[in-house]
Amino acid sequence: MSLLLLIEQVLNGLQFGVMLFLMAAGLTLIFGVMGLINLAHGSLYMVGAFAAAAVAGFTGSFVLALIAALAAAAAAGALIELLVIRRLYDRDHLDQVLATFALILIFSEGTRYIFGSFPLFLDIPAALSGPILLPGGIYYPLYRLVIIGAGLLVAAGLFLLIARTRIGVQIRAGEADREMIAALGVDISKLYTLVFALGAALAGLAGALVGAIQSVQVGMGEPVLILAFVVIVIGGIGSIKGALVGSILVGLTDTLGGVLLPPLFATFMEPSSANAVGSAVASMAIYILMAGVLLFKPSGLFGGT
Amino acid sequence: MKLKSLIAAASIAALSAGMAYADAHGGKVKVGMITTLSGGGAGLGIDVRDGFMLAAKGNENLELVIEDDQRKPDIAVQLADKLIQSEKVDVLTGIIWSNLAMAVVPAATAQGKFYLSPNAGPSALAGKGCSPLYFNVAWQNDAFNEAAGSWASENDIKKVFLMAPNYPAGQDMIAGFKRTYTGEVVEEVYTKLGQTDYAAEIAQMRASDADTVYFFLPGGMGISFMKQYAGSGVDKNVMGPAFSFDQGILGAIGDAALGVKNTSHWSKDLDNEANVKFVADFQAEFGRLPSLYAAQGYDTALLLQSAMGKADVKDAAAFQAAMEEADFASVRGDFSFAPNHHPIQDIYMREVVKEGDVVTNKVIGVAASAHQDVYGADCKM
Amino acid sequence: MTEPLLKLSDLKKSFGALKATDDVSLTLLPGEIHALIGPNGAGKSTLIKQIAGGLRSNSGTVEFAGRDVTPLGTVARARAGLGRTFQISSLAMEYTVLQNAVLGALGHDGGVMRFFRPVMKNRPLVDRAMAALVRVGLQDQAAKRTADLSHGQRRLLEVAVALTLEPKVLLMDEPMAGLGASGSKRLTGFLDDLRTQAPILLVEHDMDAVFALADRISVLVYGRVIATGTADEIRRDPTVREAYLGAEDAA
Amino acid sequence: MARETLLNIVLFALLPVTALAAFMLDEPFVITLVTKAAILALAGVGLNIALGLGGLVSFGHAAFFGLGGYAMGVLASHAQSYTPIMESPFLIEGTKSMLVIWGVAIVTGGLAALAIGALSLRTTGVYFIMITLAFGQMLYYFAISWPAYGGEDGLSIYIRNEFPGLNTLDPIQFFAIAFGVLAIVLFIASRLAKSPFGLALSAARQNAERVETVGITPFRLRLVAFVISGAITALAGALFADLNRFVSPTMFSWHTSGEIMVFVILGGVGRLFGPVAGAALYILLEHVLGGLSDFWHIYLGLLLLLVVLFARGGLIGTLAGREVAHD
Repeated sequence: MSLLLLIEQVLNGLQFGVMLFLMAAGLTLIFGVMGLINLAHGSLYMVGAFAAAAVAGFTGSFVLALIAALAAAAAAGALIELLVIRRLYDRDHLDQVLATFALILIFSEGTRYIFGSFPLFLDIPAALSGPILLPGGIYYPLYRLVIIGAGLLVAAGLFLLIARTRIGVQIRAGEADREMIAALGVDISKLYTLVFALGAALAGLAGALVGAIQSVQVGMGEPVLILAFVVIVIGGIGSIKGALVGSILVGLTDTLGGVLLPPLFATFMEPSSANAVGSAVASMAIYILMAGVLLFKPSGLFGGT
Repeated sequence: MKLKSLIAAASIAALSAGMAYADAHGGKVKVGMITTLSGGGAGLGIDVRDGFMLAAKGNENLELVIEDDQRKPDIAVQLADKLIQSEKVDVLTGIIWSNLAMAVVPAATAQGKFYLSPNAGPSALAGKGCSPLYFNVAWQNDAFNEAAGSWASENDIKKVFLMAPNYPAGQDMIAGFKRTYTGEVVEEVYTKLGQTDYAAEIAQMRASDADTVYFFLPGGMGISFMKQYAGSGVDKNVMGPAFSFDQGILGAIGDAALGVKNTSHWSKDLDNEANVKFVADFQAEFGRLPSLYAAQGYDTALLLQSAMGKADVKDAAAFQAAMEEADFASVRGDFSFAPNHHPIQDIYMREVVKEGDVVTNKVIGVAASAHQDVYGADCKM
Repeated sequence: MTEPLLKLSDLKKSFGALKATDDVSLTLLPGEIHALIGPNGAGKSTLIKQIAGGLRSNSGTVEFAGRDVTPLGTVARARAGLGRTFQISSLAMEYTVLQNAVLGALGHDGGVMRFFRPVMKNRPLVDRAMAALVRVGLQDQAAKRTADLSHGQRRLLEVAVALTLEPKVLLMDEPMAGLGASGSKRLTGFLDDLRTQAPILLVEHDMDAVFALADRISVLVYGRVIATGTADEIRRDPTVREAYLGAEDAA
Repeated sequence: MARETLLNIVLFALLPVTALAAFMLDEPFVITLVTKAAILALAGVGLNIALGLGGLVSFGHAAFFGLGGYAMGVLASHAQSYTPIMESPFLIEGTKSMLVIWGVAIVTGGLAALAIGALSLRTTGVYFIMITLAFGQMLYYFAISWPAYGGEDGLSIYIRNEFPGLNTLDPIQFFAIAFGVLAIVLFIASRLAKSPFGLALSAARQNAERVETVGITPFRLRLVAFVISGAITALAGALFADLNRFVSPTMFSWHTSGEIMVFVILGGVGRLFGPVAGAALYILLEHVLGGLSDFWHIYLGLLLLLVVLFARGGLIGTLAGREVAHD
């Protein structure tokens, strides 16, 4: 394999990782502040993608579609926080898993009820389509570079938000000690709704950005959700930094594993079965990575003790 | 628009419920349809159902019970048990997916029920596992790919890059293509089932010296790949079996699919009387363009009704003989059954074009005429 | 001279910059009650955890019955005969009082990997558990859910569970807390008898009890033992008076 | 206590009574449904040992369910095609005997649970939930992409496996087998809960520090519980495969793990008969709601949400009131 191709694959892994970060950041934030496992996070991703597709269909504007995705996902997030999620903060993880599993069922079938069973159309804007030539002679899709840029921007924004703003102070206080934050006179339920909506908006943004290059369909959030969980478990639940590192790790492992493992197996097996075995191992690679990390660091790379 | 079509579907469903509970059953045929109506992939099942009901509309001798398998094999098996044991149906049909068919068909035929496949044609059921009671009205899994392979060989396509998900149907499809293709296979890539991002594979395509990419990626996987491929600037030709370029899917891919060649046994622009009527009726009834699944559902009902006119379903041998005649006007043109009860039919090459605002398929030639699968030799019945 | 049953040598534990345990050495002799006193935050509970095995020391050793148990965890130290009661009751709250005591007897027995015979029908176990409850006076509460006990009763149950282990040494972290005057008095009398069975390292705030019971007293301030001696010696020790008891006297 | 016992008896009797009634009325499909409920209840009973007794929220029990299924699939498919599973170093043949298949399923499930548990139990809380999920997913992808036993297509077994003295293809007789297994396992589970092991395991869930202090290692208790739990769920998987005469990777999917968990929760966590109530209710809902609407998952979701939010203790908890301490 040529070096150029390898670099391109690393870029692909990076882009996949950045997209995962948008999902994982919200999940980990919600867990860090409220101690909640939210399986329905993938549904918010789907809501974002469908809202974007619907608005893009009406207006033809990708920018409006993105705004709609953010708004719809944040609204959906705030709504379920108010109706359901806030009753779960004091419950054990089992109840949280089940209640949010129930929300997945409701969201998925509800979306199918509204939008039908066929995938929706959402395309990238003409200005961002096509490849550009990177230094070194790599042609790379512009839109994917934009995703990498947008993701890193969001990451930077999140770090600033948490390090520099009043809300950030409250979030950090909430992570450290939930009783303390109430003592600080912060309206805790408002803060929770806000954080939840923020996490939901990030998921919605990811759904819209990715929906443009993938398929906008019911159930699209579930594979991503599982990957996002793998990410935050690897990174350490509650840690934004862990989510970033974990996303990049998972993105690279998944992409490079799929590319490199089959030829690797071919060096000592006959080609046809090497391909099958290599692909099989590649599809398990990130789970093997996660199990490996947890064996050595049972609370993830950046998790507390 | 989507909402409207849904309401139409709902009203048809209500109609079918009425049909299901129509009284007596003597001399009539009771059909159990197991198909995917909820969850992922429901679009395909809905089309098969709608196509079938369109062709069966008004036939009071045909009683239809519809069940939703949720695309889960275990549910499908239980529904088959229910339809056979409780509803006492004579004929089963409707299954979309190969793996569900493998779960249901052998057991159903073992219990003496006819099964008509409106989609899915796993090789096991065409060869060693064939049955006198099993009729495939769609295609054997390899058919479109074998046709594509010979078309590619004849049309000066020298180097191909092959891609499919890593599961049996995917491996079958690629094997089918390679069976008839005489050029060079540059690379063969198997992706994860359900994969949504193909950046890595597209990079490999860019780096390879293939002139054509041939892929099989059903459902959302194909949509994702085509959108990403179009944005990548890789300008190799793209080919595939029809499943990734069906009407329901083209709407989601949009212009990115334009120019793609795909093989199919049916296209909505096929110029035969039956097809013109079918396309017009379907649009009038449901307000959307029919898909190839709808066409298969429609043909399935036509075949069944042709046999009902000739024999009583209680007389299995006579009914089987009547079915083997395939005496109906298929929307695909000429249609007959090979000895293994799989179709002998023309496979067309289509190209994705834009008609006005609608992205759709147009037939550009015949890829394989009177195509028949290779597994029939193993079928002893 | 008798060998100490429990011997701590130069134990250290720090959390970041905070030295919670700073070079602590002390011994527990057969038949004695050795009280550990000190102001809040002096590191008494941390030290108890280090002795019981729940918290690893940075350095130093813990010897128990002549054997170095420093590398062992809680379970192994418990099995070696180190009984313990907690400052904040640590019991299986859904269980009955008797079940908690049976759990202790079961732990002592070691037959936990038995899967079929109902444990509450195992006469010898239940009898031993009941005997322990009788000794602390909880026999009438045996069928009550532990969650429904008062705080004082839970402290007694802790002691009873520790007794079912037939320990060689008892570590008790504030057993008197929440008992009330009469309860304390009763428990004081009970511990007085208990010392012949197993010596006790007693952390306690109730100074009446400490001075009534302790053969020796160690005073812990900021993680260091500033004095060890008999009750009289400690009372008279000027550093102790200054650092700690002064406040008590004034009160 | 008496109320829950009474309820349990009624619930337990409900299965055979429904099956017999269906037999009299010649409704074989209803028997099949009741059989399915009994088998899924069995899977739930398995999970409940880890979840209810041990407090181990395993989101990966589909792994064991699927392994049990594939134990049946692999053995029976080899017997069906008269090809040995392996010839060297020694010959292993396929089999159509249910009893042998069950044995293999139990051992396979138990060994897998030993390996997965030994690794996963090093973590706690959310990490445990997620690492068990990861192991389930690993097996899922493995099953899909491993071509030898059908991959995504799964394996069809045309004739149900054999049980001495019974015709397993007759729905009512197969129900009797499934119900018999469920009854035996329920009995074992009830003894287990009251055994020394059960006492210590449940104590470790309530307060691990307490258990350590009396000289018992919680890790070992949990690992053994996980192994027993996995073995029972694998047994259920083998029966489920026999019910359908079919196995596929779907049995490994995380939805399956979620569903088994739903049975346990719907019925009541930690209640002996909780999974029985939960599985029966689930099957009932699937067929009542599924008949009413293509979108029945919405109603299932709403119901589940209501149970989690307002009816803690599940169906049995709601009907029987607060759990009384085991005596």
